[in-house]
Amino acid sequence: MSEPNPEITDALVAEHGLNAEEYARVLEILGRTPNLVELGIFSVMWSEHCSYKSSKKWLKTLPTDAPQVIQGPGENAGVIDIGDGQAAVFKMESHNHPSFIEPYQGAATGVGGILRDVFTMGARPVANLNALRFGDPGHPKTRHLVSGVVAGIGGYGNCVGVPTVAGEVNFHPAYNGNILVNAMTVGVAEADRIFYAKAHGAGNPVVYVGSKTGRDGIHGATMASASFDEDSAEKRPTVQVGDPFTEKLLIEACLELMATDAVVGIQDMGAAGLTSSSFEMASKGGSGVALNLDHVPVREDGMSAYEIMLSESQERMLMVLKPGREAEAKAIFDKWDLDFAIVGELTDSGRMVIQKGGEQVCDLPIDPLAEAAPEYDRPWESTPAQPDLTADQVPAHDPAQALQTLIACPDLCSRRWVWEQYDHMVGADTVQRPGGDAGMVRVHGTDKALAVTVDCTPRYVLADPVQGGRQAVAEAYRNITATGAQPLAITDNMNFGNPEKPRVMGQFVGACQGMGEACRALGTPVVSGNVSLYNETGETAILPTPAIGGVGLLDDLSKMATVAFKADDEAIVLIGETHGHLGQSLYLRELCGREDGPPPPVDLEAERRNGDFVRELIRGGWVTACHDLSDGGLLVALAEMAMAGDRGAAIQPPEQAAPHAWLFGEDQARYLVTAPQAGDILQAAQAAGVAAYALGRTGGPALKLAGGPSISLQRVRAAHEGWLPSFMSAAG
Amino acid sequence: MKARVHVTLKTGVLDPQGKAIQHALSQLGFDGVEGVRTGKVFELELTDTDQAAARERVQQMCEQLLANTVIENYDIEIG
Amino acid sequence: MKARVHVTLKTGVLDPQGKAIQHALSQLGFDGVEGVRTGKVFELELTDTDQAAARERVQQMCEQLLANTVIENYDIEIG
Amino acid sequence: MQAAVIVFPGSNCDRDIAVALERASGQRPHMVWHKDSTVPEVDLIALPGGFSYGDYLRCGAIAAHSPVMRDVKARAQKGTAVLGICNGFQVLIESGLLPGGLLRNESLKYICKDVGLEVETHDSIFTRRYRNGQRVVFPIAHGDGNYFIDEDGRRRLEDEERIAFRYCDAMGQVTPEANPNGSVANIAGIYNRERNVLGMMPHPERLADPLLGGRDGAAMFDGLVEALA
Ligand SMILES: Nc1ncnc2c1ncn2[C@@H]1O[C@H](COP(=O)(O)OP(=O)(O)O)[C@@H](O)[C@H]1O
Ligand SMILES: [Mg+2]
Repeated sequence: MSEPNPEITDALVAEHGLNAEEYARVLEILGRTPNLVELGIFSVMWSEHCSYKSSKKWLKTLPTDAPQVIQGPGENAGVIDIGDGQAAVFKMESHNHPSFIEPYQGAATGVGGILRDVFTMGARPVANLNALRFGDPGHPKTRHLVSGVVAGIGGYGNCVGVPTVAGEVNFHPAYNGNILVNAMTVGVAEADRIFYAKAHGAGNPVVYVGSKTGRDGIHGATMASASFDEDSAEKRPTVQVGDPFTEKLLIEACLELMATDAVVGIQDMGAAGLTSSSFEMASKGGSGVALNLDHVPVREDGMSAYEIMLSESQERMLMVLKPGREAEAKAIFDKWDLDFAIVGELTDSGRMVIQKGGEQVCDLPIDPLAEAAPEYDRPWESTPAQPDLTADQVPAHDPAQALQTLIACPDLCSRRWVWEQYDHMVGADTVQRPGGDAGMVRVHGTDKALAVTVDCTPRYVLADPVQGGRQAVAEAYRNITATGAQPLAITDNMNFGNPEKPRVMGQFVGACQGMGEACRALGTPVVSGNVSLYNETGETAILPTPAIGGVGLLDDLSKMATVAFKADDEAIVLIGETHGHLGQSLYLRELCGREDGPPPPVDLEAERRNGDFVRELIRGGWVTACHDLSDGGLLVALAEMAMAGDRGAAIQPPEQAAPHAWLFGEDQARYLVTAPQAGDILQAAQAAGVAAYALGRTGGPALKLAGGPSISLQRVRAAHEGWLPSFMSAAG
Repeated sequence: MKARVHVTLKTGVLDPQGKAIQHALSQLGFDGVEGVRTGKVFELELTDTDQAAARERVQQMCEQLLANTVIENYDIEIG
Repeated sequence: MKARVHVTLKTGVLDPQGKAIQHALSQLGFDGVEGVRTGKVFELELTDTDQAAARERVQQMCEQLLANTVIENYDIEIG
Repeated sequence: MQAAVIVFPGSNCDRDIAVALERASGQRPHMVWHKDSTVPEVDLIALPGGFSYGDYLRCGAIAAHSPVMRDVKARAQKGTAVLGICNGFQVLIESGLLPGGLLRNESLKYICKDVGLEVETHDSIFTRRYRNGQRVVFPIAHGDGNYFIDEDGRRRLEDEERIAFRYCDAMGQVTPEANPNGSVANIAGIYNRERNVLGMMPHPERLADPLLGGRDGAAMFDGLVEALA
């Protein structure tokens, strides 16, 4: 069958997402008109997704270096040193649009993709996380989306046997037409056995392993592919279906092969499949590549070169082997019943040359294509500052009533309904399950553990992108710190609207600035990340959502802290300064129906100082429980500790403070800790220049406010645990 | 009245379950099984008395609940 | 040759999925659905040329793998 | 005690059970590949949790036909101790070593959480370290753990004292509310007639280490070591 060869019209070029200027550059590089296969390759290589053309300029400003960094951005995942010759490998990635179209499969394949990014580097995945944003709970599609996304994440992660130990879930009408599904994987590898997506050595075989290639996910070019099968009445679904069983086999087979020294380079086939994997490997290694598509295992008859190169079928990997090692490698993949095919070899031509059916269907220069990838400095405008909001401008509600409302609101209620659908214990190393500050997995066979978290407060970012960017990093830092672990590095997932709008671009620029400042101040460089733009429907953009995935190390598991109150009659100490900042708080939104004011400012020096102090307390064995303060403020954090420990507390707010602001303000850089006595902690705090306040004592069946109401823990728990299950079981 | 609904994956959509079953059959020594596609069947017991109306209703059930029309086709038999 | 196999739960075996679907349908406002039973369907592509032999073979596949005859019934259509 | 852990494609608790067995016995179990035709001479054969063959078709159905299962069945019939946890239980059911069936959870959702179990029959090599009526906590993690057996079958299990565990509440009461998946009579684990084969949905190997939140599971492995040493 010969390759379809339509005329390359302006319409076809536009349909491939290339603008006139970009197409002119294509013509210049080639010195001729591309054929359809080549056009398809340019289209995906220069897509926003693969080229980061709108974001690159700003991503470059993020700090990526520190002594613990082994590999920063630019590879499949970031790598950091965790001591004893071991490394943690991690990254986060979005699958937003596919999850909106088909929530189960979209979310499932998102998990599959990020897992491959991590085990591609030679790491065994040890933890999954997920950051989810849905629309208004009252929106008719929300329930269906939540149900499908959660089932899909579980369906995939549970089957491959990687525990899902942490995440976040938010609801906001701005996500009605564009939900966010961000998945993160953390793996562990030997620090001197990391594999890179770099292919060199002319003559080395290029090998395809995993599932067969089908026509999944060939988008961007609907018209072009429709013309290939005029007899098909059915519109081809572009949805990719995941096969976690095959992924599990692929993990085991790849790790088994990587334990030998047969592999030169390896790369998963993610977005843009065979095209980007072969291109990236060759380009990073300064090689050329010759592929023969007749050897690619296919699932369907009559697939064209265009389809094979652009297919996004899941659970596939491309690797370059040392010459003569093919048989050894094949035996491993045979053992695991996976397809294994030699599909080409490296060359020294610097070109990508593709054959199919005896014809040459593509001949592209690799470096010019990679180097000439567009990079834009898009116009941007900064977000105007919100007018100040003081406590006396915000109505004071009864604290008991306010707590009851907040603890059951969609953004603060228990996520048990979500994480009980995830196997969060497989591997038998989960030392902190979901529901605390960070998930924690023991590094297998050792006494140390990784603390992992994902955080972002999009409403803060909308109100002030710089402060919001700082806050996301700071909250991840606090969640890790609260377990006793040392935060080491972050990954990010930048979810924004249309970057061609200066207002949206300004949010991106501001968030990068804030994140960069926080990463520098807190010593947590960015080692990997992902950008998802154009999350916009009609005129509605999502809230700017730079989700931060943080990883920290606890080097001695006997020094771990958890949020639960441990005993009655212990002192509760509040670390950090409380000003009662109500702007952009959940109190303001849930009780007053307002989303205004500036977000709480983030004092990065205080974050660092207080974080270091809290970690020292934990390491010194001074505290019995620890929890950071975030959404909902002090009383919410206190209630969470009380529920986890199944005992109440009696507290005494300072007399001069306005109770609603003091109890529900969202000031940053704060923690609650418990200890048999407050005295030593207060003294140590004073010595360290850290604000500390003896808040009260644990015990009893209720939360008692001095001179105020007593709030039954049982009622708080019922409200907290009740909202999500009852929302999900309601009709419609 | 009874209705029977078949829900099958659209052509081209990966059917990992079918793939696994095909493999297992060949391991059990059943040769010549060239493909396996899996699907679901729902048998509904309806109080309807009118065939055409019942079909109409079942079609709505398929669209709204029984099938995921993004990746699945359905087929209705009445009676 | 094609074979189609239906596998359904035996009467008396609880069908949690059928029950859930029935409930969901009534929540969606579809009245008069008195029962829902769910099952699986397998479409096999066979190289066989003889109908009777194919049926015989498919029956063995059902007994050995496709159905769990402790809790499920099966039914074979050839052609 | 020398143990063997069978590894099916898609098993994912194989390492977890091996760790728990080694901790109890001091001996590293043999990891036996499903394509092998024989299991080495051992005191205990463990079938681990996970998603053998992706849980496609029916959980455990394809794995039950693995080459190695012929030998596992023969050994079980000769009296070797066989423990199937979660997916391992599903494989034992599908291979006919234990009666009944495991259906989708009543909620149709996968569930991962700690549950209470009442030890109903402690007269076995697996449960000798527990007391009858004792309440223990193990995690469950499954989508298809809804145990089904007909009335006659259930009566037979009860008469022959073959019910190892039932789901119970915090007070140790076997109630419908304590049933996480819809299992007939809250059944969580059963023996064969000779009680050398135990299949159970909950995971004792996940709570055999205090750092993971409890040690109730360790008594099962310690008891096995004592009985099979
Ligand atoms: N989608 C999810 N998957 C797994 N765990 C989740 C998910 N969403 C929330 N959690 C867990 O629930 C707990 C509360 O989440 P959150 O309120 O976001 O915590 P924090 O305010 O400390 O960041 C955390 O332990 C978190 O890991
Ligand atoms: Mg926290």
